[in-house]
Amino acid sequence: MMAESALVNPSMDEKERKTSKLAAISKFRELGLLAFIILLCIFVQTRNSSFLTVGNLTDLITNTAILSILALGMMLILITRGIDLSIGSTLALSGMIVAQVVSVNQGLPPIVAILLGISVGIVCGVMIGFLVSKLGILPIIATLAMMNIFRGLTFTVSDGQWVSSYQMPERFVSIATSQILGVNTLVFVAIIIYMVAYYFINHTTTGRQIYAVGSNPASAKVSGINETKILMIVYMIMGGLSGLCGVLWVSKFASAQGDTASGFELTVIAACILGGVSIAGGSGKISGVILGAILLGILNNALPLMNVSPFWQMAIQGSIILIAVVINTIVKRGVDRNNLLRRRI
Amino acid sequence: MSEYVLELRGITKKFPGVTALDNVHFKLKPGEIHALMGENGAGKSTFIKVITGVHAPNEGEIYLNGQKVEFSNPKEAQALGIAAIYQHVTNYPDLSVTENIFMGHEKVQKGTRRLLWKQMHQEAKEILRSLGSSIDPKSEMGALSVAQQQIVEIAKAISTNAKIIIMDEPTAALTARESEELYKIAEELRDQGASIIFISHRFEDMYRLATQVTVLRDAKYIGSWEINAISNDDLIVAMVGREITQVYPDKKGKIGEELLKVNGLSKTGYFADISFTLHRGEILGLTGLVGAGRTEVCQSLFGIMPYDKGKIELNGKSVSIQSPKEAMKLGIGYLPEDRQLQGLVLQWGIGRNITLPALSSIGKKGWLNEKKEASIAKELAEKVHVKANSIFDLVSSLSGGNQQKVAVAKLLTKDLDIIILDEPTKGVDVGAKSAIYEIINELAAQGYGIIMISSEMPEVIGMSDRIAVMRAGRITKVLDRAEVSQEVILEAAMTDLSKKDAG
Amino acid sequence: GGGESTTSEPTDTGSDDGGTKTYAMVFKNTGNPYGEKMMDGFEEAIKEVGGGVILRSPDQPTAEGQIQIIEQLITQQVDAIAIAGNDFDALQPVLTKAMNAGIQVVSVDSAVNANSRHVHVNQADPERIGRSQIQAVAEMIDQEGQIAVLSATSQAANQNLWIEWMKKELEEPGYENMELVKVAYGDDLRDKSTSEAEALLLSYPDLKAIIAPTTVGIAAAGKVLTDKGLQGQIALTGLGLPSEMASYIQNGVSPAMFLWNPIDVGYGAGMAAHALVEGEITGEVGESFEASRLGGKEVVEDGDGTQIMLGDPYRFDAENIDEWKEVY
Amino acid sequence: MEPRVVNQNEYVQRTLVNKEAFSLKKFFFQWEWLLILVFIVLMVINTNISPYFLSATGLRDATMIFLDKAFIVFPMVMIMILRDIDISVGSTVALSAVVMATLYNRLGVPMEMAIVICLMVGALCGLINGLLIVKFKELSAVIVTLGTMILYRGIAYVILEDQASGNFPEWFSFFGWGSVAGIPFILIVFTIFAIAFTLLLHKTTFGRQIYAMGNNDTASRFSGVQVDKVKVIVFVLAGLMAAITAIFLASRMGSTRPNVAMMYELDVIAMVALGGISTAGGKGRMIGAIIAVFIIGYLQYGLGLINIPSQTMLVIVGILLIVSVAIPKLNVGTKFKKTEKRKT
Ligand SMILES: Nc1ncnc2c1ncn2[C@@H]1O[C@H](COP(=O)(O)OP(=O)(O)OP(=O)(O)O)[C@@H](O)[C@H]1O
Ligand SMILES: Nc1ncnc2c1ncn2[C@@H]1O[C@H](COP(=O)(O)OP(=O)(O)OP(=O)(O)O)[C@@H](O)[C@H]1O
Ligand SMILES: [Mg+2]
Ligand SMILES: [Mg+2]
Repeated sequence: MMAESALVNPSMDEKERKTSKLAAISKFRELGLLAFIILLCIFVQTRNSSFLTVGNLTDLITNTAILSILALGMMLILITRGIDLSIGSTLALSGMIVAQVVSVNQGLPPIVAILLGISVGIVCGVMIGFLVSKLGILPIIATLAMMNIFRGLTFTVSDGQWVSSYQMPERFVSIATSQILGVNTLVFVAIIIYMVAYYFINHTTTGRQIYAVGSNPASAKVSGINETKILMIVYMIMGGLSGLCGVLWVSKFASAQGDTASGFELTVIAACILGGVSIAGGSGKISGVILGAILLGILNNALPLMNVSPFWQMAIQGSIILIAVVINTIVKRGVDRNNLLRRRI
Repeated sequence: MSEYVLELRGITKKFPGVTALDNVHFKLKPGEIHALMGENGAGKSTFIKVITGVHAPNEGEIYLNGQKVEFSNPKEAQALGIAAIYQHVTNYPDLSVTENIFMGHEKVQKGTRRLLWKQMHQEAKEILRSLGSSIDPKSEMGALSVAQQQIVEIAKAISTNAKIIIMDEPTAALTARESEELYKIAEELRDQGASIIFISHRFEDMYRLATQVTVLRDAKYIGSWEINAISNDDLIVAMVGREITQVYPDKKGKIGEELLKVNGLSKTGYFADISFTLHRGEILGLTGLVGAGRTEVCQSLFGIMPYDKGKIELNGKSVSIQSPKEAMKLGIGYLPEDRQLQGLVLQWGIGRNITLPALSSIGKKGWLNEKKEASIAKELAEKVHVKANSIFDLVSSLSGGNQQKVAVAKLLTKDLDIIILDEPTKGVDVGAKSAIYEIINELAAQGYGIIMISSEMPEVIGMSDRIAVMRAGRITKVLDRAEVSQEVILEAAMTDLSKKDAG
Repeated sequence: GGGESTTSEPTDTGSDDGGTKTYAMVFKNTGNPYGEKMMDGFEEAIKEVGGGVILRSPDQPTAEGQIQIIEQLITQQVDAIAIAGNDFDALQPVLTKAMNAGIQVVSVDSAVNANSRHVHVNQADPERIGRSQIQAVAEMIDQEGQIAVLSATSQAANQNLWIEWMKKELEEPGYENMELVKVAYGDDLRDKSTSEAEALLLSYPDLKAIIAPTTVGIAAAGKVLTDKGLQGQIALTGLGLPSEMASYIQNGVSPAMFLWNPIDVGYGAGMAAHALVEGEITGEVGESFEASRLGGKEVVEDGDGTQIMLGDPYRFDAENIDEWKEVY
Repeated sequence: MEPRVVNQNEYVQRTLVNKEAFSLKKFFFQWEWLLILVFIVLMVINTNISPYFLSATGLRDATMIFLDKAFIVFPMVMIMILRDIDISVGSTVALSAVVMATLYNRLGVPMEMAIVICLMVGALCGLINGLLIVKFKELSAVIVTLGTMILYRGIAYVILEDQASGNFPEWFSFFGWGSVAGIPFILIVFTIFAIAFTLLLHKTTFGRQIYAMGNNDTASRFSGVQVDKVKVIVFVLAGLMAAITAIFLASRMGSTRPNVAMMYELDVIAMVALGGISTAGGKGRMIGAIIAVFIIGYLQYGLGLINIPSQTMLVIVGILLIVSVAIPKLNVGTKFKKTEKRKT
């Protein structure tokens, strides 16, 4: 019927099935990224054979856990066409507050500390959510301002002091070093969050509405989606995750400082971008974000291992980010071109 | 029980600075297809949005089956069985077809609120099949053609099991044949007991489908008639508030020497082997089904979408066109299909829009000459009869037809030989339509060569000197005015010329 | 105490006429406990001698930020500025301007070049700092095995200088079986220092000791060694804050480490600034002044310029860490 | 020649007004007036809280300090009107400064030549950004400049490792410290650029095309605007102005390192946003950003004079930014919002 019936020819069914397989592969947009990661791993391994050892991979994954958790929250925000530059500061603020609380309340159960951190983060997130969704301030401006404010508050709260490991109870520090079911707690937390997020994003109405709002805000409105609520939710989630990561960070390094994670937001955004999340909103997948975070994790882990001059590390990192996104685009274009070639004219 | 499924009384809707609806009445019977007509900006779409709960009216009451209702958001209207296909495509390009169909009324498991993907995909497939379409429900919406997206919109309305279905200009993007399919679907829905409100600027749609027509003009309710109880002329008077004597003006100009010769133009995946000629003073109609590639051919000529193969000769000289700027230098102008996205800077005034293509020729050495600019803009805006007070009026405040006139005026700033018009009357009301036809004829008489893309058969036949028909990326036939009829064109649009192994 | 607030009301104008003098201290960046302690010491000294105190630091450890602050201090016509420089050379123009405006300039902790200051207050002799760390590490690993350095960045030239002296010490007899295999840079960032420390362990499986002459680096390395359960196998020493290192000294990861007392450093800088303002010294070699509780101090040569040496680095170990961890 | 659209007698030939009516209301309800008001209030408060604020040299010297990054504000205004963003400018400053210093100190290139090359490096950085952005449209400017931000600074580290490089000739310090007839040289240069960029944005075809693209990129392309060319030029300008910042910064510090100008991009973006240029594109004027430069500059200077801790300063600047962008969104500011729309 209609336009397509004119385009359909009898043998289409069979052809369609063949092309749909190809299409399914090309739909896995992170393919280029995955290939890139594998090649990179092989290369690093030839330079330092201790790279692919259990011990190092454990370190790698543990060190990437926080980045990957934050990247997940950032993905949701990018999907709604927003951006959050304040997460480094939120993380520092929540980490500092929690560290101070546990240092005077040595008996505080770790889970309470974690909940406290998450609450601090959520409060920060709600403030940003309010500015963005209710006042309609552009996310980049609102979060730029809040980045300054939260950072300033962190310094004020800490009064210039650090909270050191001896002030933290063993139970608190061991949040990051203990294991659950044989996996490091950080990694475990990341896995749980990813599982919950996967369910949330793919199997709940709210999750899909996040995509809808980003994909086409105007039609989201006529579909009866409450955009304000959705924006509030994503910034709250981001805040909560940042708060959680603040606790994990402080526990992992057993020290809380005012300048914790300053500039980390850019690394997180880079992970999302590498993972194929579109800044223009509407698209982004969990699998991509994981790969993006892992690629950055590998770089952080491998560059010191390869005995690369410290002065070259940054340039290499920048080049790899650029090359990876450019290759990803070229691969996507190739797929599109292929599709065009297959069209009947 | 009331005799009407839906009744609206004294609806008034005000936007800052505009009264979009002023005391409007409307009554819809069960199982009725009711046409809603009116000029651009009459308030039709706003009226629909009031019914569907997108806008809350400032005054007035809505009765559903005799029961008074108030919607605070679209979801509530949806829950009561009202579904709409909106005028401007309102889909989610990044999401799957299934999600587009079920957005806002997803199927969820009781208790856990988990989305039931399997059921939704299955049901989406069934609805699409019932519409005679084989679109894969898992494919991405943005990858579909406009016509396919329209089908999904209809599927969406059906999926809600709505008792009242509203279609706001669903045929604007469809060809005659596709429209016919849509009519059948509408009738089927009606036979199943749904009531349909149908908005269109095409009289053929109304006569084919509707039994009742309500007319709005300038935000006001003009009247409601049985379709057989009102003559065409009276209907036009009701809509426009004046009489339109002749829709297609007589040709005044003479056809002159050959201007453009296109030979074997091809672009992988879009079109192949396009050849035709265009003469001074000639109007060449380019028609075919949506997706035939007419837009792409013309955009190639205009340098937007560079071609792979082929030759373009202008005034006997072979040229290569790589960018719109080059095309304009060579004397080719293009009126884009989507005036809001491609044609105009909506946030700007009329004047600035008109002079944008010609800035360099207005100023000196890159400096703007705002005085000269304003006078040129005024002259051209008057030439195409834009209805406004000043050239500083924002384009976004104009009605669709007037916006289109501004877009046409942009073409007149340059010394052009060839003007390509892509669907120049799409979504434009009768009054503005004949004004645009008049302008086109005027231009041809002045010696421009004109290529006019159109999906409306009567328009192509009424306006063109020759008609090229495209089908799936190729020109199947070039017809002279004398030999033209709807049937001949349709036949050409359906012939399959492509090689079996193409691709 | 509120790190950066003005504690005494800034004096009225023109303090040249014998009224209360105003002394300013500019640290590298805000939110650094080491700096806060130093400023506490500075304030203590000025309170003792009488005068107004202004304590400032930029929010980022950059020379740009310090320049801005110094400009503001010049406008306020303070009498002396003590600065821990973020850059050896970059502050020269603005500090010269300050000195031309009659302000006494003391650099402290992290020096600025000789043209930008009247005198430098050196917490400890770089040679002593470098050598004692090698001596300590040699003792911990019985003069045998591979060692690595985990540094910050080398902008504040002191890090590099210490590492130079470490290398010189290693050339002395007795260290034939010790080998410095790598100098890694953790940029004074927690996460980066951690990755670098992990990479050291992985790349040099036979590594016996890590020297981290930077507070962030040594704490990060202490945490990595603790988490990997390597106490007793790989020794850690360097320069660290007792509060940050207390856990790792107590658990044996770091048998000992060094630092000077930042309170004393700030105090000394305050006293030196006062001596300059009062004209007791002018920053020439051979001059001396009474630094109150630190005793008599002498101005000695330091390359092109002059400095006041405060003493040897202090050694922290399991014996004494408990009394210091609360202090700074 | 009268078109016969309808019954002749029904048709009214309209004449359009082509002179913009002067509206007192519109004139006064402009964002820039609000900024000027803020500026005046700020100056009054500053004068009252610090006896030094209006001192002979204070205001002048403060200008010298905060104006360096302000050079980047000009092209950033254009970039943000284009609905793009450039977060690599701080790194471009570092790279061009480092190249200049290295050429002079290590390779013996004359300083004049090194300055010229510094400008070329800056422009080249901008060119690379611009080309990547227009060639890979899918990527968007945020992504491209995020990558080059890391890359450019990385290259600066490769060149100079962790060293500082200084020892510039005596005359070079004039850029950062010199004055002509009591007016700081940097202020003179800033004023010249301010005028040049204001004219470029508001009085030329090029500027008009920038606004067109910011409002509707596609329609601009269909209107024959060479969108790619315009965009590349704007990014090259950003690189060039970053290099100029590099020269002034290196001159004021007498040396340079790979980590100078950290986070400048954020300061610059904050100034542009305060100036009323929306990152949503198409709106705002150069003058607003210029006033915003002075507001933020003197605010920080005034707070510094009363020795406000820098963490409090962060909070105050953050709140100022939020309040200023929130005002037009609130009801009290609807008038501002409306007139703002029409302005180009
Ligand atoms: N959200 C809005 N804000 C302000 N004005 C609006 C809004 N929506 C519609 N209008 C105005 O209300 C009037 C009626 O618009 P509407 O879209 O209902 O017309 P229409 O009859 O559907 O026209 P068309 O045939 O061109 O689709 C127009 O003047 C329009 O500019
Ligand atoms: N053979 C084909 N297979 C799949 N998609 C096609 C094919 N030919 C064209 N398309 C796509 O279909 C869409 C519709 O094309 P488009 O509407 O531009 O055609 P058109 O002939 O110009 O129609 P209109 O006159 O309505 O503009 C385009 O996105 C085009 O790329
Ligand atoms: Mg409408
Ligand atoms: Mg088309």
